[in-house]
Amino acid sequence: MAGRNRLPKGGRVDRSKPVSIVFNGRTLAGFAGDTVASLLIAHDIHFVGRSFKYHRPRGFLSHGSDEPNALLSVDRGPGKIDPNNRATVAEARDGLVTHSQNHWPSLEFDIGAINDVLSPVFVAGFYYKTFMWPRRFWDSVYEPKIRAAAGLGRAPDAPDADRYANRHAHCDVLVVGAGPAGLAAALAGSETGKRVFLADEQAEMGGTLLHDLTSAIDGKPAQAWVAEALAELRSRGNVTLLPRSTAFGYYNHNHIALAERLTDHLDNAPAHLPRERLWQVRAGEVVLATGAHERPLVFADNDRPGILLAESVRVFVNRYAVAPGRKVVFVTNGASAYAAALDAAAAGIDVTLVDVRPEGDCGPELAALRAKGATVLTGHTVLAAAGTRRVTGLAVAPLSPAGKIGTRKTLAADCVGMSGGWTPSVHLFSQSRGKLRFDPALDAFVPDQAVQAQRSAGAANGRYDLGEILSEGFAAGSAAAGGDASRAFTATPTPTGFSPVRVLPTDADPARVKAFIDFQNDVTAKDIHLAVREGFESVEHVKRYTTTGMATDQGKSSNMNALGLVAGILEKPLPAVGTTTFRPPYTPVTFGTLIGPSRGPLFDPARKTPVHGWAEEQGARFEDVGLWKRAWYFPRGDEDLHEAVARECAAVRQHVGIFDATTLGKIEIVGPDAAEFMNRIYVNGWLKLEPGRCRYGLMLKEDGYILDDGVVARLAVDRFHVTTTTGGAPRVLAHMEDYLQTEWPELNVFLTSTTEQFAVIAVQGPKARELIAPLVTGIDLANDAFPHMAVRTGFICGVPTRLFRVSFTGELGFEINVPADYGRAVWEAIFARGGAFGLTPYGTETMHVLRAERGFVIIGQETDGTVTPDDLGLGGMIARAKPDFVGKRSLARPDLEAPGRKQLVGILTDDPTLVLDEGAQIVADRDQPIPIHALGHVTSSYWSPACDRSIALALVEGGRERIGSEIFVTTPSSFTKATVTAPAFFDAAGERVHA
Amino acid sequence: MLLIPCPYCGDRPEIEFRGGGEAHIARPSDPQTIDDQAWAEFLFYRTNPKGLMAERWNHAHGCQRWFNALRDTVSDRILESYKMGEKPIGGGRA
Amino acid sequence: MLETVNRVTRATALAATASAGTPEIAPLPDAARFALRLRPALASEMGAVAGFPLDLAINSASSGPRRSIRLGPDEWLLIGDAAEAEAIAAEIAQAFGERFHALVEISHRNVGIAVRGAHAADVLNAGCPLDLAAAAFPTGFATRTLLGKAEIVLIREDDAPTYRVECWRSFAPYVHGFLLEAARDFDGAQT
Amino acid sequence: MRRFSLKSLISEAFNAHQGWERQWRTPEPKAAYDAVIVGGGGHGLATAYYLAKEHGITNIAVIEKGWLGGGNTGRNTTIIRSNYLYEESEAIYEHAMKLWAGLSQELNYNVMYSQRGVLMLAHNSHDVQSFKRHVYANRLAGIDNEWLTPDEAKEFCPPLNISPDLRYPIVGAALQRRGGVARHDAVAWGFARGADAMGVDILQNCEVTGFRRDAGGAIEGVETSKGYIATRRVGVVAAGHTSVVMARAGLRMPLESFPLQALVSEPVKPVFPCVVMSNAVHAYISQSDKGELVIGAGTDQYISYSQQGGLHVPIHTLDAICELFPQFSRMRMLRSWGGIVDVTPDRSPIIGKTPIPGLYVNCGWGTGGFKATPGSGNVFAWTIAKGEPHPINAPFTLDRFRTGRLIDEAAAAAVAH
Repeated sequence: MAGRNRLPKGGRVDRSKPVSIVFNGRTLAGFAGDTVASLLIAHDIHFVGRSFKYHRPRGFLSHGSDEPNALLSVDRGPGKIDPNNRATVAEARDGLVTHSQNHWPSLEFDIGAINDVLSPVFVAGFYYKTFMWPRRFWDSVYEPKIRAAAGLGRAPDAPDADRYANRHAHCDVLVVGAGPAGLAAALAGSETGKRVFLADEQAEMGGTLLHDLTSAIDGKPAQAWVAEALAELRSRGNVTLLPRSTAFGYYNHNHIALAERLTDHLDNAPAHLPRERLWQVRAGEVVLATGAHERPLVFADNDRPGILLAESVRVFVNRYAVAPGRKVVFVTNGASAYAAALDAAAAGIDVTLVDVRPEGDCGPELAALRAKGATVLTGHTVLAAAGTRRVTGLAVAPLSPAGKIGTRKTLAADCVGMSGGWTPSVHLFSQSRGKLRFDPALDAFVPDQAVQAQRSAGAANGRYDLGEILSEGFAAGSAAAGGDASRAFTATPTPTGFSPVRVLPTDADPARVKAFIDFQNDVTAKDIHLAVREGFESVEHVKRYTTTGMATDQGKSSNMNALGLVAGILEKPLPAVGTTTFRPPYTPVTFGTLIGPSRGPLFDPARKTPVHGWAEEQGARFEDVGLWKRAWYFPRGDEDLHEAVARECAAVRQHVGIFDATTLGKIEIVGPDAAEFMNRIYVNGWLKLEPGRCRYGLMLKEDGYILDDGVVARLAVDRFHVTTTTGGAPRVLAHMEDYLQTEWPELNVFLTSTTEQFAVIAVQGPKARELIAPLVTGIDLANDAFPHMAVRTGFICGVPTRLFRVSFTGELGFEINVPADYGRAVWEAIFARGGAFGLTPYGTETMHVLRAERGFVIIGQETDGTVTPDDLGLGGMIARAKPDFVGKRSLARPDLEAPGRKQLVGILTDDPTLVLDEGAQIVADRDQPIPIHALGHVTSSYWSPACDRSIALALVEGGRERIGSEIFVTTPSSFTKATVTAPAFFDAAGERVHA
Repeated sequence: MLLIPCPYCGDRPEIEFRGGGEAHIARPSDPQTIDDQAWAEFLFYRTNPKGLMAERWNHAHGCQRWFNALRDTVSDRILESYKMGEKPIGGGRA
Repeated sequence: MLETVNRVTRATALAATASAGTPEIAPLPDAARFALRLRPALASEMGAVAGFPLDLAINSASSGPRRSIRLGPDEWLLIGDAAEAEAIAAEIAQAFGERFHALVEISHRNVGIAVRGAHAADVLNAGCPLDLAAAAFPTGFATRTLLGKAEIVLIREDDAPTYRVECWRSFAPYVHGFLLEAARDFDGAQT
Repeated sequence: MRRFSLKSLISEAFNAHQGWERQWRTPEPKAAYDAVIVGGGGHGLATAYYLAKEHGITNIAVIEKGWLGGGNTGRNTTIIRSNYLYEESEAIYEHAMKLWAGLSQELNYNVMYSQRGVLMLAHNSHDVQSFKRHVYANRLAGIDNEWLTPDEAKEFCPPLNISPDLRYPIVGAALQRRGGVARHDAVAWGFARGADAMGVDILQNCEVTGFRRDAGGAIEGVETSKGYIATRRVGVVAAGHTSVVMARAGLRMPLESFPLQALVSEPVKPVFPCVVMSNAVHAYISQSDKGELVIGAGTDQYISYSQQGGLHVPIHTLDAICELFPQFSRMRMLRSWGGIVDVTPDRSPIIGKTPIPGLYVNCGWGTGGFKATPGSGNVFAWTIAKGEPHPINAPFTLDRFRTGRLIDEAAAAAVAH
């Protein structure tokens, strides 16, 4: 059974496609084309939710995306549950499961409703005035209660099972809104072949024409005209139609974001389809044809279920063929509600209309409605609504021209359609930073100056007559496409008479009744009065103090009523109290839509080296370094980190180890001025470095602090192979390019990143030479022919290589650069020979330990952006004779030369088995009162197999003078005593590398 | 997202670019000869104007060239862009 | 010679299998690649080098076995046959002689992926912010840009259309995965 | 000033709340004041409050171009914490933290300071080293900050995804239990109400257009859109517009102003118990008392006074939020906005004298100023009252950019404010 309020005929629902949905456990039948709202109304269900603060029963206010009350939780299956869906937007599809929200234990009986009784206390901002005693009670007692009461629906608790898509798109003309103005604009804009996008938030295009049964355009019924217009647009290859697509954000330089809904409305959505797609459109021109929103009227208990906007009653009757009530009273201050009343009467609904305007101010619509036999009370006001869970009637009274209220009478009603006039939907215009202008006749803000390439048309621009709307839309579309075509449409005239009234006159004490301004947030007229009384005079203040306009409808139904009321209280013209600035999004957008595919493996690229797969097969554990995954250590059996690292370290010191150094940044610096460029970028000198030799280089930021370091090889007079830290690679190249292009364009040098051209295999340890010798051709590996810090080119395993003899471990070592695709094969060839030499793969942790034993620093670990070369004891590297290099001047600033700077030292704990925490703080005396001044901190700390004890590096104030002295270091529970030493613990003379 | 006119590649989306802050702050030719305050002003002090601003951009994910642009920091409208070493014509783009 | 006799085998970053769907997403075979940098004046003077055109407009690509893509005023990406890498390097060095230029081999730095057929532009536009319509991005147009969170070089090679996506080696799995994910929108779509 | 209390609230309930007074006056400017504060945000109002309360200087005007509290005070994500690295920073943020603890009672205005804990996630070994450095440094300063294992972090914040399969798995966390959030508007209103009650004139919709200086170059007054106001002491607390105001005094500043974006979700029932920050993936999230998830995004990369950034900035943050909390992918963004933040080269504020006698400045709070509001106003009031910095703000001079004695929390910690 399709519901007792389903009208026997008419509407745009597909009666041949029955669907059924579940609401609070009840299965209800409807038709394809229904929204959840129209389907519920068909079954005479209006009471569908509880308000935010007072938990008052609420029904539908509107028929669209401005709905503040009817928010349901929707269950589309596992991982597809989400709260706060507007019943007036959600399309009914077979098997859809919905629940009402914000009540306990049930919608009908809700404990929270006590708030409505206590509402005299819970006025605007009451929480600022109390809950302050006792002091600790706020977050332990009061706040949890307030939070539990607030919050509407429940957040999903399972990962989202849907997928989402993203699309960047460009067009010449983007038309937002496919009502009469938008359709006309799209027709005109696409005539000359320009790329036109037409987007509309609704499932069906046509806007208000979809529920207009009486107007004709160019002699055709409105809906026939819509069908023809859409057919015409579809036939044009240069037009893209985007239904179910809400333009929610208007950003700089005509960048507009749309959310397209693709599957929520489908009975069986194909698995491959995304649920929603974010369109990021860059438009040459934009036409905003976003229509207007009808305003509620403000009177006592105007929030009762069954009280809707007048136009919404018309939409439910005409478009969805459901009767929101059988006895409907319309209340209005203008002509538009008469059309709704006429259509309702035509559908066989008992209609009464109450017009606040005196008889004389009403237009021909009055006679037209009376002619249909409907009762029309002009010059009447509404004093209050009756009923709690459903409106049962309206108390009305005559209003004398002097404003005197006559004797009240009650009109029985099971539905009320109210109309307080119209508010052009200027949200997107305002987001685009367009300036608004107040139009007193319309009693509304309308677009004034556009700031971006954009124009508004139709109701969004304050035009309410159908013919004018169509002509304006057409002209706007043509102009947006660079033309100047205009077209006059013959359309049925639209009665637009209207006299502004917001708060209906009443004889009740306004301070004691609840006349709602913001329905969802339970902001009443008296709350606004209170805010103004307390000195909150700007709209922004009133908004923040009362929370009016801050609900999920973003104030679409409440802003103008709030503004008008504040202006009225202050007796200022409405524009003087300002308008609230509109922020994206126009309607709420799921996070999923915004992030699109950026989840799981596509959240962030995971960079892996050519050897990564091999390391995985060996059971390596990996760590994140920037975007890279690096092999951290290679556990054998059930070794933990420390056991594995101890074994790996010993292997390198005694035999030989193999390490994947591919992630180090590499930059090829080529040109006759290459050495001069190096001289200006690095602190050291490069002119004298001979081809075939390597040098450790250090570079500063202009502020004098260390930026990065690395070994640099001079391959030829005009060619350097620079290496950087793994994380620093992009930063360093950008730094170099900046100086080259903007400061020294005269230098004949070019920079190219070769980081990923090469796989880099470090072979380190006493047996390194023996291990690789047979695989290497074209290079004499003999110690004197190929000394430490030299580079040679030749072949390994038949593959061209740049072979570096360098060491970051303190052992004899080579770094084998081969073209990346050969990396794994060369690695495996070396590994295959390794057995006899005790070859052991090692990871970054072992690398860190080995270099720390030698006192080699790691930029980003020993340094933190506030460290100079001298702080690290590397002052000697600075070629002071050079007239200038990046950062040189800053090194001469007072504080960088001041005594007592933190300097790199070694730390040996009295207890050799104790491994300090990296980041542990160092103090002179553990027994000082708090706050204790820290001399510095531990930058690196490990168990050293070579020293058979713990070692640490640290930055300590005046550290070099403190060598030999005692200090204290923080431990998780306390302090421990330690001695300051030189920052090298093994082979301090550095002889082993020359083996 | 801004639409930035690269002098080499034409209008491109902002995410292809890296901002470089205020333009035309020349690095002193002989930094060693200027005092600490003057050096500090070169390093750190900025006009940070509310209104028209000449700023540096690098088309990092495009041609990778540095260039300058004139932008209004209130409307964010970009009037023109020009190559390193060039001067703005000050007219603004059509 | 030894180098060829003992040479170990290459392992590319992506398996060579193309996707079945529309558009087709196919990792491309190895190629010889070079980054060539030189002053614009010299480029116009030379016109071409070793069969690689140099006097192209910025953001355009040549066709043929030896293709150059001009990515900026002084930057060219050269793509040739993988087997010719050493020959190309030698020819170019010879052609320039002492004249200032920078040639750096990046054959292994980059990975190529073809995106071909209906909806190819739509799939790319899932992550590429540029206007890929033929009017704005015609065949022969090429530029460095972004695909999601990865930098790519994008070349439109023909009107199928076929696009060539070049990215750095370690980004290839991300770029390939991104394209496959975006292509799911068109599973079963009419071609 | 009529005191707020449950008693007064209930008695007014029976009086239909007709008896409440204005929370602050709307006075006409006087010809002269003992001190003028330029900027009616939280820091400026707090400065005026403490000048009156602790230094007896009540003949003060707070000059605000727009509406009080309408700038960054009402646009931030309200995170409050004091677990900074350097002793200078620890001192000023902890000073603020101690004032926060009693602020509602001090102001007789419930600012809803909620010590629900601030949890900073570590995703790699660099984070671990950096956060432990903070934990130990804070211990020496007597500031609470503890190191948690991933399991302990999950226990403290159940929605957290600590799976090792995350792109950047959570390897630990630092927790400051006293950290939390507060109701930003109430802070501005509370200080305004308190200052007003002691006689401070709050001049809204009044813009400073220039400065007058005497023969000696010292400040003798300010030109405003409501006329000239004589005063020998001016404190500029104009956040993102500091460069603009200081330019009218002929001073350039080491500042750049960027749009900082934030957003909230639709309100839902309590689901998120604390504040979580993850600098590595750029995510800052908490849940307001109203039920909205409050999410801090990043700054745009260009200088702008437009309070409007690009959509890609919040998207970047939401990527990370949904990676850490995949169940939030179906939540909806309700509102997004931008504020203009003034950023110094070392990301630390400038609080103190300027080269112009009588002109003081309090700026450069960047993305983290809200948490310092009471402490900042308190020491700035001292500085203006005594003509010399309080020991706590003494290190935060303008001169540090000449000497190089920077307080670089960002460089040192890689932790956003």
